[in-house]
Amino acid sequence: MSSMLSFIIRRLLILPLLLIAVTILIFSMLSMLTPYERVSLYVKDIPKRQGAMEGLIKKYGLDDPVPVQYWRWMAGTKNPDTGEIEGGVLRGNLGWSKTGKGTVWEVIGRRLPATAELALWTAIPMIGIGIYLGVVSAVNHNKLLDQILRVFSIVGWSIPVFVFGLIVLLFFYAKLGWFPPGRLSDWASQVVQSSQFIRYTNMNSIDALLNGRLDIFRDAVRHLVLPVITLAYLDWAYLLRVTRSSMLDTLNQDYMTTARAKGLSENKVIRRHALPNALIPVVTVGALMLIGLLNGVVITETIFNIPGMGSFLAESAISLDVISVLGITMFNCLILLVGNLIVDILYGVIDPRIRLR
Amino acid sequence: MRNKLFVLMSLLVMASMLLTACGQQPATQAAPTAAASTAASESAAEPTKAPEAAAPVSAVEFKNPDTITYITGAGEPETLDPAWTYETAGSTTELNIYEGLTFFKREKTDEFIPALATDWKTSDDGLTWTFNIRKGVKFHEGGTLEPHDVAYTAQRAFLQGRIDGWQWIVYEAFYGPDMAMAGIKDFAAAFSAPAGAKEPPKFETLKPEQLVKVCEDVKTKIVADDDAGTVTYHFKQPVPWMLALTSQQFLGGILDKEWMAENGDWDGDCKTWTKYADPSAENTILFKKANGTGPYKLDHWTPGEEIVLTANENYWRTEPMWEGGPSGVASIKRVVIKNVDEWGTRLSMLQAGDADEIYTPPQYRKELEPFAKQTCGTDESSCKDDKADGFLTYFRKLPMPAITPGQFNWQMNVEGGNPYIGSGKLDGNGIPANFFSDIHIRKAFSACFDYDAMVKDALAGEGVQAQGPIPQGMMGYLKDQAPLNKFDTATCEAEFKKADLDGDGKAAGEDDDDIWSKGFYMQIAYNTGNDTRRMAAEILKAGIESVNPKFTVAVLAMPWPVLLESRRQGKLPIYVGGWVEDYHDPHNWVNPFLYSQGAYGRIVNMTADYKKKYDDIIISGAKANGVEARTPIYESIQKMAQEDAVDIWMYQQMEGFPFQSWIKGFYFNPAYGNPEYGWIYSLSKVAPK
Amino acid sequence: MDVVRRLLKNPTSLLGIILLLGFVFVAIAAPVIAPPAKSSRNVYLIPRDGFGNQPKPPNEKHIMGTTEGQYDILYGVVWGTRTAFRVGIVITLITTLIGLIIGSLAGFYGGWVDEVLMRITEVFLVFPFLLAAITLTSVLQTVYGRGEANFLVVLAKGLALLTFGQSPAKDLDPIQIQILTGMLAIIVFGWMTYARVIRGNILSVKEYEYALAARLIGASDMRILFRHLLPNAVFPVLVLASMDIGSYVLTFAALSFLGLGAQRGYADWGQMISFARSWIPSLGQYWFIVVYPGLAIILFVLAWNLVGDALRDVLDPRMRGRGND
Amino acid sequence: MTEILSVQGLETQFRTREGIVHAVNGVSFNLDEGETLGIVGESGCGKSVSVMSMLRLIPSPPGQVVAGKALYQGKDLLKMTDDEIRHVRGAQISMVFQDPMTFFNPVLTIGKQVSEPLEIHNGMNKKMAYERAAKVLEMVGIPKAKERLEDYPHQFSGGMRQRVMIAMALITNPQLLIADEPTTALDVTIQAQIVELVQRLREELGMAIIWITHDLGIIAGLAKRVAVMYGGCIVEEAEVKELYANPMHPYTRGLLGSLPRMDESDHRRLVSIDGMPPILMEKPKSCPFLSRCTYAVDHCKTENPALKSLSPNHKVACWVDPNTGREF
Amino acid sequence: MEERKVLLKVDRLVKYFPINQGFIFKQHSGDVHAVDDVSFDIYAGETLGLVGESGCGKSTTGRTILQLYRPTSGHVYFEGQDLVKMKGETLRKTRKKMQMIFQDPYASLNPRMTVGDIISEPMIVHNTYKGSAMKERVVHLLELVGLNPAFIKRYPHEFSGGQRQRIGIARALALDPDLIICDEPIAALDVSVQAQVVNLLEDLQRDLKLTYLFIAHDLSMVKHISNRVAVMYLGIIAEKATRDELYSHPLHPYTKALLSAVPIPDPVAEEKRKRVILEGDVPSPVNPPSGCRFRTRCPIAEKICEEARPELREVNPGHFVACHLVK
Repeated sequence: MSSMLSFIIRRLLILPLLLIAVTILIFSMLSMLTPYERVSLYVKDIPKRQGAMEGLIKKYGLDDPVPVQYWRWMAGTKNPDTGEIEGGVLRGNLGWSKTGKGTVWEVIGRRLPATAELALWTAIPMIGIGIYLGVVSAVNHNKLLDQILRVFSIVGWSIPVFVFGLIVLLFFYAKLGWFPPGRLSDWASQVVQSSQFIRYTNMNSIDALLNGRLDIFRDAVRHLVLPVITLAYLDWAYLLRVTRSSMLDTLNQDYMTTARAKGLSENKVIRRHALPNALIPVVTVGALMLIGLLNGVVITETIFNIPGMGSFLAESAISLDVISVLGITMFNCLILLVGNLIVDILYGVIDPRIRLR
Repeated sequence: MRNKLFVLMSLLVMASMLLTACGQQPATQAAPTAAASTAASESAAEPTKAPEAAAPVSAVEFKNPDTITYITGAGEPETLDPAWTYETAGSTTELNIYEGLTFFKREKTDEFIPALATDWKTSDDGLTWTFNIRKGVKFHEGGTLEPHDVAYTAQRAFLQGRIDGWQWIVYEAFYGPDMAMAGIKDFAAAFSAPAGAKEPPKFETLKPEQLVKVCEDVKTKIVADDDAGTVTYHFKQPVPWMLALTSQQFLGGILDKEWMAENGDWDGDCKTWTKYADPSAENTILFKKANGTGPYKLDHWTPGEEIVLTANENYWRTEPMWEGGPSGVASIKRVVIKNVDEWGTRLSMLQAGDADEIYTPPQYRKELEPFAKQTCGTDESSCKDDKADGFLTYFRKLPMPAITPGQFNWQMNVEGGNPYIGSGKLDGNGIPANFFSDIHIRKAFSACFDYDAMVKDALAGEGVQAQGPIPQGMMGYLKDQAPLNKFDTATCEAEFKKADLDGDGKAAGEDDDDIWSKGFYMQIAYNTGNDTRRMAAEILKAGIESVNPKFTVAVLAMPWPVLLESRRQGKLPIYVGGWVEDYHDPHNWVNPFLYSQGAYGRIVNMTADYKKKYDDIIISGAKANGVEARTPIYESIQKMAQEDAVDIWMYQQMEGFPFQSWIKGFYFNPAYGNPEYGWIYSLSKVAPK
Repeated sequence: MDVVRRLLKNPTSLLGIILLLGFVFVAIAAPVIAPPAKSSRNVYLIPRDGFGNQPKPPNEKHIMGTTEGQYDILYGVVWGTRTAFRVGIVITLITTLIGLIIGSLAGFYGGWVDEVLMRITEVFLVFPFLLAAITLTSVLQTVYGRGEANFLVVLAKGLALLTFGQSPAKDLDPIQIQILTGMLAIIVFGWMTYARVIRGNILSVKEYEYALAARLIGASDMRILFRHLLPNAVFPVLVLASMDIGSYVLTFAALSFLGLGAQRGYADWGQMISFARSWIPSLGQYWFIVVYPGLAIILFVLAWNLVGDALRDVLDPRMRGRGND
Repeated sequence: MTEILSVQGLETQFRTREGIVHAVNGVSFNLDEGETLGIVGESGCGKSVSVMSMLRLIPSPPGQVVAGKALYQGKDLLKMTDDEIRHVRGAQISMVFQDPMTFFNPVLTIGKQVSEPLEIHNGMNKKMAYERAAKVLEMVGIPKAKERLEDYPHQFSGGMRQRVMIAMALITNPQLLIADEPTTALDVTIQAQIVELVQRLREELGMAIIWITHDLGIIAGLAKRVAVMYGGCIVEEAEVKELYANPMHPYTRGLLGSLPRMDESDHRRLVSIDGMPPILMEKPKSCPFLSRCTYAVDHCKTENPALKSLSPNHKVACWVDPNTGREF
Repeated sequence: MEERKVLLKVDRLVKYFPINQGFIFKQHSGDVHAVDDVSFDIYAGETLGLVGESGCGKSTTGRTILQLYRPTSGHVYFEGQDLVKMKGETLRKTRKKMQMIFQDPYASLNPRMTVGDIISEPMIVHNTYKGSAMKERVVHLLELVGLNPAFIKRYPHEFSGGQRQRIGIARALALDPDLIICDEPIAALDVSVQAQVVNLLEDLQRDLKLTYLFIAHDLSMVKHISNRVAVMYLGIIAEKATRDELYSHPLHPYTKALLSAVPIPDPVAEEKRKRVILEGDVPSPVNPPSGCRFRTRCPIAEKICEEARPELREVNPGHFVACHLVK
């Protein structure tokens, strides 16, 4: 266990270094832009008077050398009036997001619950269906069912999210009117914002349950159905493949013969001996996919008009909002890295070969 | 059993999703104020009716009787501070929260009714305006309106003067056109410049006493007399559009001085004003807070999601604003303004009854025709019945004072290379830098633009060809005259042949070395996503390429920063850019387009003789007092601008607002910014029978 | 070739191959199926029939109808096939090449070279891919839009040479630049998997005795790397890459959908589908604007996936029937 | 002695991409209670497949038993229902496999894996099964067996793992233990440990053993009877001493001759069998050893010789008497 | 004993493989003591058998001799020159004279090269033969190892294990080496094929005057082929003697146990044998036991075995043993 611990500590120590490298990479990416291009974020329209752009560049220090800007972002700035240091990543302040109209942390606080809720609800069908069908497919290897599922998953994998999302929206909302886009109906968002409703997590469906409001829960879930289907469909296709190949791998292992030679029924052979082994890589992949959902939500959130992290990042990236991109990417990387770490630890926990090395 | 568990869980989720799909939310869900108890929710959540598959269009459900939901698509406010706001999303929202001294009389943009002022008078020279301030008006947060609040508001806005804000309008009014700077720091520097100095000092070098002096001087321009109950403004030049300024945030949007100071904003002290000068949007206390006197209070603004306003239960107005106009507390209690960028989503929400009005760019307006129960003009009196099974009251062809020209760059910048003009020479692979200095080229371009196609296809018929810089209905517009430049390829060809770009005195038609035989190549750029700009460029390209196969125009999508920067550097040969008025006066049209320091005029960069000609006449128009004196000046500007083909005067846009037919009381006033929600006070929501 | 024979025997991969051949045919025969106007300066700009906004259903003049802006859908779908092939194959080639270089250097030399290269790879890897691509695309479009000459232009010219066969002596076509920026962004954030896989493979192949044998007979480092290690390490990566051609086309389409890929009116499927965004509620009426390009992209990606999937199965010894004893 | 197992005419095929491989072609043998039979052959000769076929452990597809009987205590294993044969496997016939690493499930504890047959066949509860497992593990020489029940396979050394495997096979007191190359992956000193262990256990428990190996050395000291397989057939079967003293099949002779012996004092040139074992893509019509045989006559090309008795304890499948060089 | 030419002298060869662990920067936390102070000579024309169980370091010894692994310390003299001190081109040139035959005939041939390429590569690299001469030599080598020269264009996977091993031998012979290190060359082969390869090796030695270091775990085969035999245990040499001496009078308790564990393919002989069964497993080479490496399993270990490491001593002429208790 001590090697595990040292592994974790090593990863934790490396984490800030990686983050700094990541931010430097983004910063150098963005330093390809001239101050005049960068200032366009502050100028939504043609400047009305002469010198406006130059004034703004000076005001936001965009003409400073890039390392100076980077350092300012890292260490913060000194307020000439109060003498206090404001902002600075090193002081835990990710800066002000022009796109999100709040500090980056505020924006994360505001936007993350929607994405997290989406991810949460996506995980259940994605993992459930994906793994189940993957197992079914592998057990029936090369039989008709396997072929059908395989083709189905390849087809699923070949459909662009935005085409799938558009079709789903067309059918279930525009045509049938079952599931609306957005996060909540107006009446429900009024309730949610009222003082009677305690917002524990800001994830509406969960808060609704915690508050005992089934009607709100129902409304929240109604809004989640379509994006969840869109997100999950693409991922279960992938998970199916991973599970299938992992399961096939396991089924080809020698210890399956041992189990059969012991007189175990085929059912038990698969359940007791094959699944625990086959699921180890699947758990990893599944967890990484969950983390990777942040990636997948960009388009889904755009299509379904969900104010989450994904749509926010797309917005700020397109409008070249340096601080927002930096802050959110940094946060994403943090999640990714911590997530990876957790997956690694998880891997160690579920696989005794690693845990007890 | 692990796999079964997964399946069970996922089935459960699926089942719950399907179940919820069938449960329509109750039509009359308790408002938050109605102390919704958890026990009541069970029954409330019962489905009221099963959903109809593919519901007919007429069966749009009536939802939320007290709430009006707007789905905009043009972005959300940058701030809710009236002194900072210089874009329509913010100013329109503020119009419902804050009030000025006057207000537009219903649909009129040049007639005003008293608001926070009871009456006013102006001196004969038009330089001094005095307003009597209404008594007994309470701010949302409880303060009482006094004259010093009005003066404070204007002084604060003046001194806040953020870069690229609207303050140049008041700088010009109080200190003359030369002082119409981009921001307060530039203003202060110019103000403190010793007489005769060529370069103003840097703001950073100004001494504290100089800074105090700026503030004190401003205070002499805007003077409140609490005892007399008046506020007086002293201008440098006549400001015929004064009442338009006091009706909007520019000199309106009255704040409570005491409340502002309590909340940490400027307290009116001339020693500290620089602390509050040129702030970032988020650094003023009014960024996400509001305390006005208007019919609506700001409930909350969650950036990226929604702005919610609630009715001001203590609204001061007891008399109808005009005959049949609204009075008392607002009829609609709650306003939700959401920004949705996707047109498709917006339309879906309208069809589902989740939206009461959606932002509809011109190219999509035809889409809504099948749903129009009534089609109307500028107000309900003009409504005509349309589709019987429709559900919209569809206000269309509303003339916005918004003109979009294709602006030539008469003298292009070629320093450091200019990718837009190819070789930069008259060799068929580019155009020379002074291409558009030749009036025949400008005229040829103006004749090669298919105005009708633009209006018909790009604007879906929602517009008219522009006559010149001054829009329809405005002083200076040449009534009963068709625009001078028409789409006519023959004229276009003839003008091209008349040009003489190599300056050898021979017209291009007879010159082997000139434009007609050499041909040219140029690029017209638009910022990605801007559909009208793109369409205009494409139509121009089609027209020009049709007269001579040697002419090539490439239409390019550019990221906004590139476009902005190229424009600043004066590299773009043609820039398609529209203007929406700040205040309703022809000066606000000729200034930006034609004045050599105007927002667009700077880039048009006319040759010196033209610059002088236009600058002189524009200043004379602004200085003249009275409609009679001014009208002929503007009419001649309008005529000159066409004759000189300064720009391609492309089109004047029209608006279209699809309201659910249960929304009543809408009229069109273009001065509201986004007129569909500029004055929600006048609207009501009436359940369909 | 045994592999080809087995691919042809498998019904799913056969379907994939037939589809691919179909697309190849369409790409080659594009000038015949959808002849461009004589005067058109760039055949990839879809010809349009007016400027109207409303899509028009299929008719005699436009077999697949016209989309928003009256772009001919048939033309776009047909010429879009070329774009898809170009984008997919060029991105795959370059990313694989980068991965190959970095992975083999790291795997072969080990030590600090490996450490440094793999840390760099890790840094790139922690970016969420699509987000990074969006950011870089918007930055690059801005930089290229400036029209200044710098090393990025050289880069783009190289890419243009590969993608469009355009001579580096010519100036960059601004219309192509938008395609190139999207591709560049995908390339910059797309090579890491290959690098890792190659490195892993090299490390394992390095342990094979034939690598030792090669050192023993006195072969130089380069000879060992190129003759013994790479040929054996690269093959699984090529299979991986063949499947990725499809997914790169998808990613590029996603960029186009977000308005960052191909320019409006360019024959690119993703760009064409992005028109559908505005017509969701009336998609029932305007089905053709999403169905044709959508089908094209789905079938294209499907074809690569089917072939790649089958290829993997064929080449994966695990999947072979277990021998006797 | 009563016969507990009688395999008759077993044939097994595998469908592969290259075609059908005839892995086992009519294998017959029998086994008495408590007897140890050695099956010897090179890789690919079908020795493992034969016993796996018998227990129906051949992965199907691609494998398929196409003919033959395998009578275990008079009942045909090949005709039993799935349920019936499950109660034979692990309970009455147990197996020990070659590679003690890969044949253990890496994520289950030893205790669970060893006690599992008891749970299935004897319906024992976990606690009792674990107690018994500890006892058996002790019996096979695992020190501190009780403490190690919660350990995982990878925490054991190779030799220990093989002991555990044997314990797992023996925990149900089977009548027959099939050991499929159980010592091939082990070092000589460990191999000796295991051989000794099995010999001891055989004496204590009295089960019959089929020991499959390619090592003629091991089988010499272990088995009572030896069957030599080649090309999917048994080519010679005899009492162990008889076989080594008087090998009658040219293959057996070659095999014995190719082995250097440590107890030889003089250096001799090893007998080498040229060529390589066949891959049987069709059922052999000639003798499968034909191409490598130095004694071959024309008859060998036309007919695959059947196993025939030369004496009560010696059978051979060959047309030629290698001592005389002539056909029998 | 007659004076013979020492072709290869291995002098106190040590090879540790470091184990790196640590936080950000990996730190050296221990070593695998794969080869720990091994010395022996190989005389020209003889075969030295190096025998031991898996993990005892015999393969590492072979590879370290050839500088495939750089030794931690010690020297390897080939024809009097120290390989350890050589680098780059000189090493490359010298190594030409020493080749290796590998254990796994499937892993030792590059699957993407034809037989002809594989065999000719050494000649290309060292530029010893060119053009048709090279082609002729490839044919000659193929014939020499008993392969049909028609196979020259085929790929390794088209051959059986025995044939592949012959290809490996042909490659090793391509540079006319003096010394061939045979690293378990028959371990992966079937019994009937093993004899083929061993016979071939013997024939080649005779015809080409080769010297072999024959590494194997199969004691019978080592006995068959070697002139002298060294027994390795856990990185050290436990005993070293001529073949007959070692097999008939083993002195080291480990050698005794090892020899007694090898089964003899003769049931009559087997019945009579008395076995020394060793307890337990080979300890980990990361933390080898102090003193005598074998003491943890040694049936006769005493206190001194724990305290001092026994040196390899010559107890009889040419018979070396590393054991305190052997007099």
